[in-house]
Amino acid sequence: MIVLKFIGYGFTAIIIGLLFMGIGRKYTARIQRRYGPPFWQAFIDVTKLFSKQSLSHNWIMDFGILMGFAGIVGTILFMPIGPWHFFSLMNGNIVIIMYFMTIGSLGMAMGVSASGNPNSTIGISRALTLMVGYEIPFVIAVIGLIFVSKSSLLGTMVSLQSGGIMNWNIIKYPFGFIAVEMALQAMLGEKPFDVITAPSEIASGPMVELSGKMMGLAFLQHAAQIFLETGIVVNLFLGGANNIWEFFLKQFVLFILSLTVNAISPRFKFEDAVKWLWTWPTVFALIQLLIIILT
Amino acid sequence: MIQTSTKDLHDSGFEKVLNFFRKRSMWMLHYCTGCGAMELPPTMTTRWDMERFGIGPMATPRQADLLLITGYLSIKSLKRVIRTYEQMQDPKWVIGFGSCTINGGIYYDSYTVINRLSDYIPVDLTIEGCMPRPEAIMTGFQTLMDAIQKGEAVGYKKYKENYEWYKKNQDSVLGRTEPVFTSSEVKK
Amino acid sequence: MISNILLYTMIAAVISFALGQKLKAVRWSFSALFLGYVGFQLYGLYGQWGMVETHNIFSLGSINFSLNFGITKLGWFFAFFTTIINIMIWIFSIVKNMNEKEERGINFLWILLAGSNLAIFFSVDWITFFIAWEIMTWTSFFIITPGWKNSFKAANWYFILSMFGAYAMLVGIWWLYATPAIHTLNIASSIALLAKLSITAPGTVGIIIALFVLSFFAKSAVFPFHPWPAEAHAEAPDDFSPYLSGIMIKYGLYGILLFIVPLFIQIMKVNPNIAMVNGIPVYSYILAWFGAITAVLGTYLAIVSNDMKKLAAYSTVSNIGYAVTSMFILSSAGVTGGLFHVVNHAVFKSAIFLSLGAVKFRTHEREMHKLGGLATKMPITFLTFLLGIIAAAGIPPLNGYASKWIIYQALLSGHFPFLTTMIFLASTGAFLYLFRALHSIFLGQLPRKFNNVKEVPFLMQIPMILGILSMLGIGYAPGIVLKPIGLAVKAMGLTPMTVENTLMVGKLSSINTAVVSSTFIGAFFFAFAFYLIGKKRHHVEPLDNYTAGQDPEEFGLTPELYHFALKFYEPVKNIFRPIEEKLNIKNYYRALVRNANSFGATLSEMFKLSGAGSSMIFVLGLVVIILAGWML
Amino acid sequence: MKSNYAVLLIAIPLLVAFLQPLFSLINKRLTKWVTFLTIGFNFIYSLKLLNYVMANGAQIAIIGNWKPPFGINLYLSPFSMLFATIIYFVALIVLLVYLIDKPTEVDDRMSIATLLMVMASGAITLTGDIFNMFVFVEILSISTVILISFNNKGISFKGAFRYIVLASLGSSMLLLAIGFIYGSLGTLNLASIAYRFNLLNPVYASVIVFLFMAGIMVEAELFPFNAWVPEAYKGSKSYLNALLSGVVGTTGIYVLFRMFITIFGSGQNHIQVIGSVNFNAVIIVIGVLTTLIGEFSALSQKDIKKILAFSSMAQMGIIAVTIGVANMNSINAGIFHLINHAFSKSLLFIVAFPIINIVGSANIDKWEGLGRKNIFLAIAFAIGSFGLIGIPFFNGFWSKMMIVESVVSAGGWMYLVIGTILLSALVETFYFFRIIFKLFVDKKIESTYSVHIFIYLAILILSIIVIYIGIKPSFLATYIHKAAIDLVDKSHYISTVLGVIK
Repeated sequence: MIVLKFIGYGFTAIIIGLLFMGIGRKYTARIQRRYGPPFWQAFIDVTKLFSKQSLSHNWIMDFGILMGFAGIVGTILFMPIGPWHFFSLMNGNIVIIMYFMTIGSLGMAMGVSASGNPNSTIGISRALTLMVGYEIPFVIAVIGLIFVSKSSLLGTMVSLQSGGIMNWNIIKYPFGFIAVEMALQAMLGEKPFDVITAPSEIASGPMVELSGKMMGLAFLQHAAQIFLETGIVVNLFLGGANNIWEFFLKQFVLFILSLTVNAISPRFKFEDAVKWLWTWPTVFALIQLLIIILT
Repeated sequence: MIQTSTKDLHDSGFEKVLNFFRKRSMWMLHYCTGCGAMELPPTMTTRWDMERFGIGPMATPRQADLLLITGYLSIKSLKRVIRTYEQMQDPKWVIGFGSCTINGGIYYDSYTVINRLSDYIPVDLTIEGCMPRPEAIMTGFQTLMDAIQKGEAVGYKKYKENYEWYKKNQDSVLGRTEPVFTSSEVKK
Repeated sequence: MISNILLYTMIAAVISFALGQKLKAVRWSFSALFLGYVGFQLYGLYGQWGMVETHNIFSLGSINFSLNFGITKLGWFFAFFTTIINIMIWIFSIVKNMNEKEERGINFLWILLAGSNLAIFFSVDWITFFIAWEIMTWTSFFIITPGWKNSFKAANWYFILSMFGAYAMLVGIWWLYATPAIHTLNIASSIALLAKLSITAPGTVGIIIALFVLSFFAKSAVFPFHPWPAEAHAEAPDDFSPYLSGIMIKYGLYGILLFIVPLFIQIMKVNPNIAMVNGIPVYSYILAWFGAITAVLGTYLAIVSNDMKKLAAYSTVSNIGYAVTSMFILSSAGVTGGLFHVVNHAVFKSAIFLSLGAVKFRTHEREMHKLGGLATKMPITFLTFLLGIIAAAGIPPLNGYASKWIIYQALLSGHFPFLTTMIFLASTGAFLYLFRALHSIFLGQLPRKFNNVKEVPFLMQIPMILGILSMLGIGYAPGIVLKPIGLAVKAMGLTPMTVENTLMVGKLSSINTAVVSSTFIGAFFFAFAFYLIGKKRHHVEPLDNYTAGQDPEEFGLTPELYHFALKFYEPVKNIFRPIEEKLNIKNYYRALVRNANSFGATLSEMFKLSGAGSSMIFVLGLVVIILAGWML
Repeated sequence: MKSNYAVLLIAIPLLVAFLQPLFSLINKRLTKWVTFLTIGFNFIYSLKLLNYVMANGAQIAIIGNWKPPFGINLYLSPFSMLFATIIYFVALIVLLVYLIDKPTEVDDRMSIATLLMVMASGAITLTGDIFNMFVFVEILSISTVILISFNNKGISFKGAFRYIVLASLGSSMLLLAIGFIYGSLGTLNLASIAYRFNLLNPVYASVIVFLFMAGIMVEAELFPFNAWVPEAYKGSKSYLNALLSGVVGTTGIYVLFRMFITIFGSGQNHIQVIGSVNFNAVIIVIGVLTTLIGEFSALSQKDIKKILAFSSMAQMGIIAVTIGVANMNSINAGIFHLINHAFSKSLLFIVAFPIINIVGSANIDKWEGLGRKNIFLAIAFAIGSFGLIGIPFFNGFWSKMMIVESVVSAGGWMYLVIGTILLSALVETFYFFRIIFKLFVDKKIESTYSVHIFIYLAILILSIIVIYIGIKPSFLATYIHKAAIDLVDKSHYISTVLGVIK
């Protein structure tokens, strides 16, 4: 039974993630006054990738890519998706989520750097430094919320925000939301912060050596990551949801918000990206924290 | 529009089903040589928008399915093209832009340029024109997509079948270019 | 019982020294077996709490000097887990010393060190504690520099700092003894009396605490003393670095847990008018901040270092920072988290250092950019290192996560927002340099000169495999280690955390580590299912890589050139460069040393002065003395 | 056992010293053996006297049965006999090495000088008469000058010259002080001086004490008067330095102990402020300055003899501080540290002698790799320096613990004092560990010099003593305890010497 539930969670994450990517590409195309690909384009890309021949340099590359994908899918179990929650005891423990997500990035990093291509390793070193960049504002905002809700479980946070829009955290703690929103932009690797897979500078960064099946897995991992990160922010600030579709809708709104920024903004120089992340969002998060401590 | 893939090696059965997905999401690696590269941005942007068919630019040969040779190829750059082509993963296709890839175009008599691209790597589709306009490129893509759907665009299989013939042609030309470092210097 | 264990250690040290140069393997296996016997004896001692043995040496004037050993819960816990790890390391050094030129003195001194290690944990009064502390300092000095010139500079930095700390502690001990209100050498009673004294004379109590904290921080490389481990661990012999950073650096933390933390707890109970912040005394909050600064500084210095052992040493410094911060929160979760992190750190750090030792054993190379691609050549070492860094980064399935989780529980439930941010910054930063080490040593391109590198002999792999198993085991069921810790915490007067074998219940949330590990394994199979779709992937040579169409051989591209590892985190260095110029602790220490030498030189010049000069000094001396007579 | 025979301790060495030229006519080496034997006799006899005195308390030895305070008497008490025995023992060990040193033509003069020096320092510890002490101080300084200029190189003359200047300055001040005492109190006997000292008017008394201190500080190598130490030690042979620091330094400190606590002091525990000058503070400041200067200048030295010279100067400074603190524990600590220093410092000097010959130079940079050549000397040097630094289970450790305890318990600005002392102890630990490290460096040294068995014997004896005191100091503790009580008990001193309290 658990296995079925597990597979159900995994597939919802992937499908919704791919759906968001497809619609997102359509949405960006429409911003650029182009017709844009059909919204199920992402599914086609994934099947095409899985049908292609693939290569790998050594067993660590395969193990790494698998670990990456497994890490992200594993984290989704810890996050409450609307009314569903996989574990009753550890329902959305924010500390576990944050550390389990690092398995994903560690796995991807290890697999990709096993390929021995300098472009991919530069990409990974940028990815990790950026991770430190966006973790600070995110953590400060989350700490504020933990103090307020007296527990580090997302489940309890969601239950505290139930009942009408007025007591959503986005209303009660607007600065925290702004900080997390900026951090989300970097988490998803969207345009101002897509220094990691910068196609023009380091030839699509980590994904240089990934082909066919490997690229497919990386694609699915990215989709699941979108689902996860938007899901976390929804639980934190938009008060979760009492039915699934409302949860997906809120996730989609957040994703579209970050896509709009992505479509219109150029790319940061790498040091400036980290410096920017440590100034603006961190300032907002600190203001929020001070407000919480003082009141 | 000259299609050169042979009929007998064409795909069959399950491959055909997969071809629908391969057709609908072709990732393109354009080897921007000569003057063809200029035609590609218009086909990508608002007016012709190749992304409608799922075709988009990719940075590395590992991820690409489609190799666009957009102009004349000197011998030295042919060496790079061959290596990139071999680094791409099956199923892969090659589109040659303009007359330079068909018969050397206006540089047919120059000592550095190769005349027929298809002698060295299997070209699935060549779009003639001294630099084909975006409309021609779009129709080219359409034809390639139909060929893939029908399972006839199998240049990569042809390359594997008669690999020695291709290698002989390539060595005959590449023999004239000395490598930048002799192998002895590198090994020490 | 304890004193004859220590006696046997002395005898074992002499026997092992007597074994000839050729019998190297016998020597090291004898010492490993002997320590196994000691470990067994220690296991037998579990439960006999409070048993004290005294041997008085002599009495003169109003002091009588006596050595007394006793078993406390905290002491037994530290002694037991350090002995286990020491056995693991010695199995590793059996093979290492067989194939390399061995310094006979190291084994002798190391057994003495192991003996003094036990004596520290079992000492009940301050004199025995100080004697064991000094023996440990000078023996470890000579192990770090067994006659190698370049390791002298590294080791004497460590030595001066620890001796400086030891003398500070000496003054502290005798100050305790000299103040009439306390006048005792027994550690436990000195805590109680000192707490009572803090009501009447907070100033003296503050200074005494400062002296002891100075010595413990100097030994555990906390903030102002953090640069020494990098040199000392890097230059030490390869099999001694795991001991150095796994066990030796924990003595300061043991001291804190033995004396400072229970003292603060007593003061909180006894003394109403102590200045409190956030529910804990101000002193302890400041010291927690020292721990946090160490964590962040250690992480930054590890990120920018290019020598693999230096990197691991800085990571030890930053992990010590976590433990110190969580201990000084003085909540039961804090102390348990700190203590648990000390054990976890000892386990995964010795695993990491063992694998680094194995890499150095095979490649004799310490600079990370000269290594690379060893994973396929040395699979077991790679696996140990991989699991080691996963544990060090605190990633769930392994033991590092369990203690980090408790530390976060303590910090968050205790309402320390900025401390939590610092610790979180440090632990995410930890992920940076840990991955960098994994990439530069094991992944990426394999240099040609290491083409025929083989895996280390089997005997060396045993401790590594043991390390992996213990990391996984503690990660899966942290309860095993948390139960004895619970006893030690209760002894300090705090209510221990409720813990079953795999379930840990904290204030803010609880976590079942077994479920977390099985989720990861389940997710791995889910991903593996996706991996099976599609054609089988084919193998490709490492150099057959995307090089923008350029053939590597023609281009003159060697694997060494193609391995990106030299300036891995240059952007991070650029961001912090302006701050680093202004505030650099190392320059401060170098300036101190220069001044001391020049001061000495001028003084010794004074003795060479000719008639006029020396008579002027003579008169000046007389004047100073006569003035002293009148004024003081 | 008549205690009057104690005067033999002084008479026999004097007699033998004057007969030396005769022995040198018979056979050059005989003079060395004769010196060795006389000092041997002195050692055994003083040991018997020590045990006798320990058993039944302090004795007096009257010379030419003139009753004190008119005649000269020797005061045999646990404190004085303990130090006499230690001086003779250290001299014996050094002479063991002197026996087998290669013969030179000045051997007979050297034997006379060593005999006189050892006799004089032994006599200073025993004498009960202040003028008698002055005479022996004179003999001591003359024989030290001869010893320093032993291997007549340029540097030893320079050292000897500086020593003569300071010694003559010191002894003239000493004579002046004795003159004032005799002028004001009319007596030369130490006991009666002690008895009448507080009758003097304070300013006058403080001048006397200052002058007296100036005289003694030359031998005790304390700050303003120790300008001669580096050159003197560098000039003379390293095992003879053991005599300089072990014997002369110990005697100097002994006199400070005796005079400040029993004679001038108030006896029981504190020297009261004599006149408006607080002599406790004076001695402590001298001690601290000497330690600071000694340790830091040793830090920058490269020559082993200079390093050991500065280190012995610094140790004397530490002991001076314990005199200044003057509570019961600090006196015990001071005596214990003086004994430890005598043993470990002479061990270091004696070990340095063969090492210099093997390596060829006294510069410690050249000592690298000696441990690989001769492991026994390296370990002996390590034992000596551990003893001096105070590593646990070596002799210096216990005395250093007691020093820290006593100084800390004195409270007030003593924390500053103990801070400087421990800082300089840290510096000392550093430069000794630097030398020990250099000994064990992995380098080859070739040398033809073979170390004589007697040197090994001497080193073995001293190392065993250093370790034995470290592990079981209880036997020495009884002696020290009795000596401290005797030192502090002023009225007992007066009553034993003068028969009855007048």
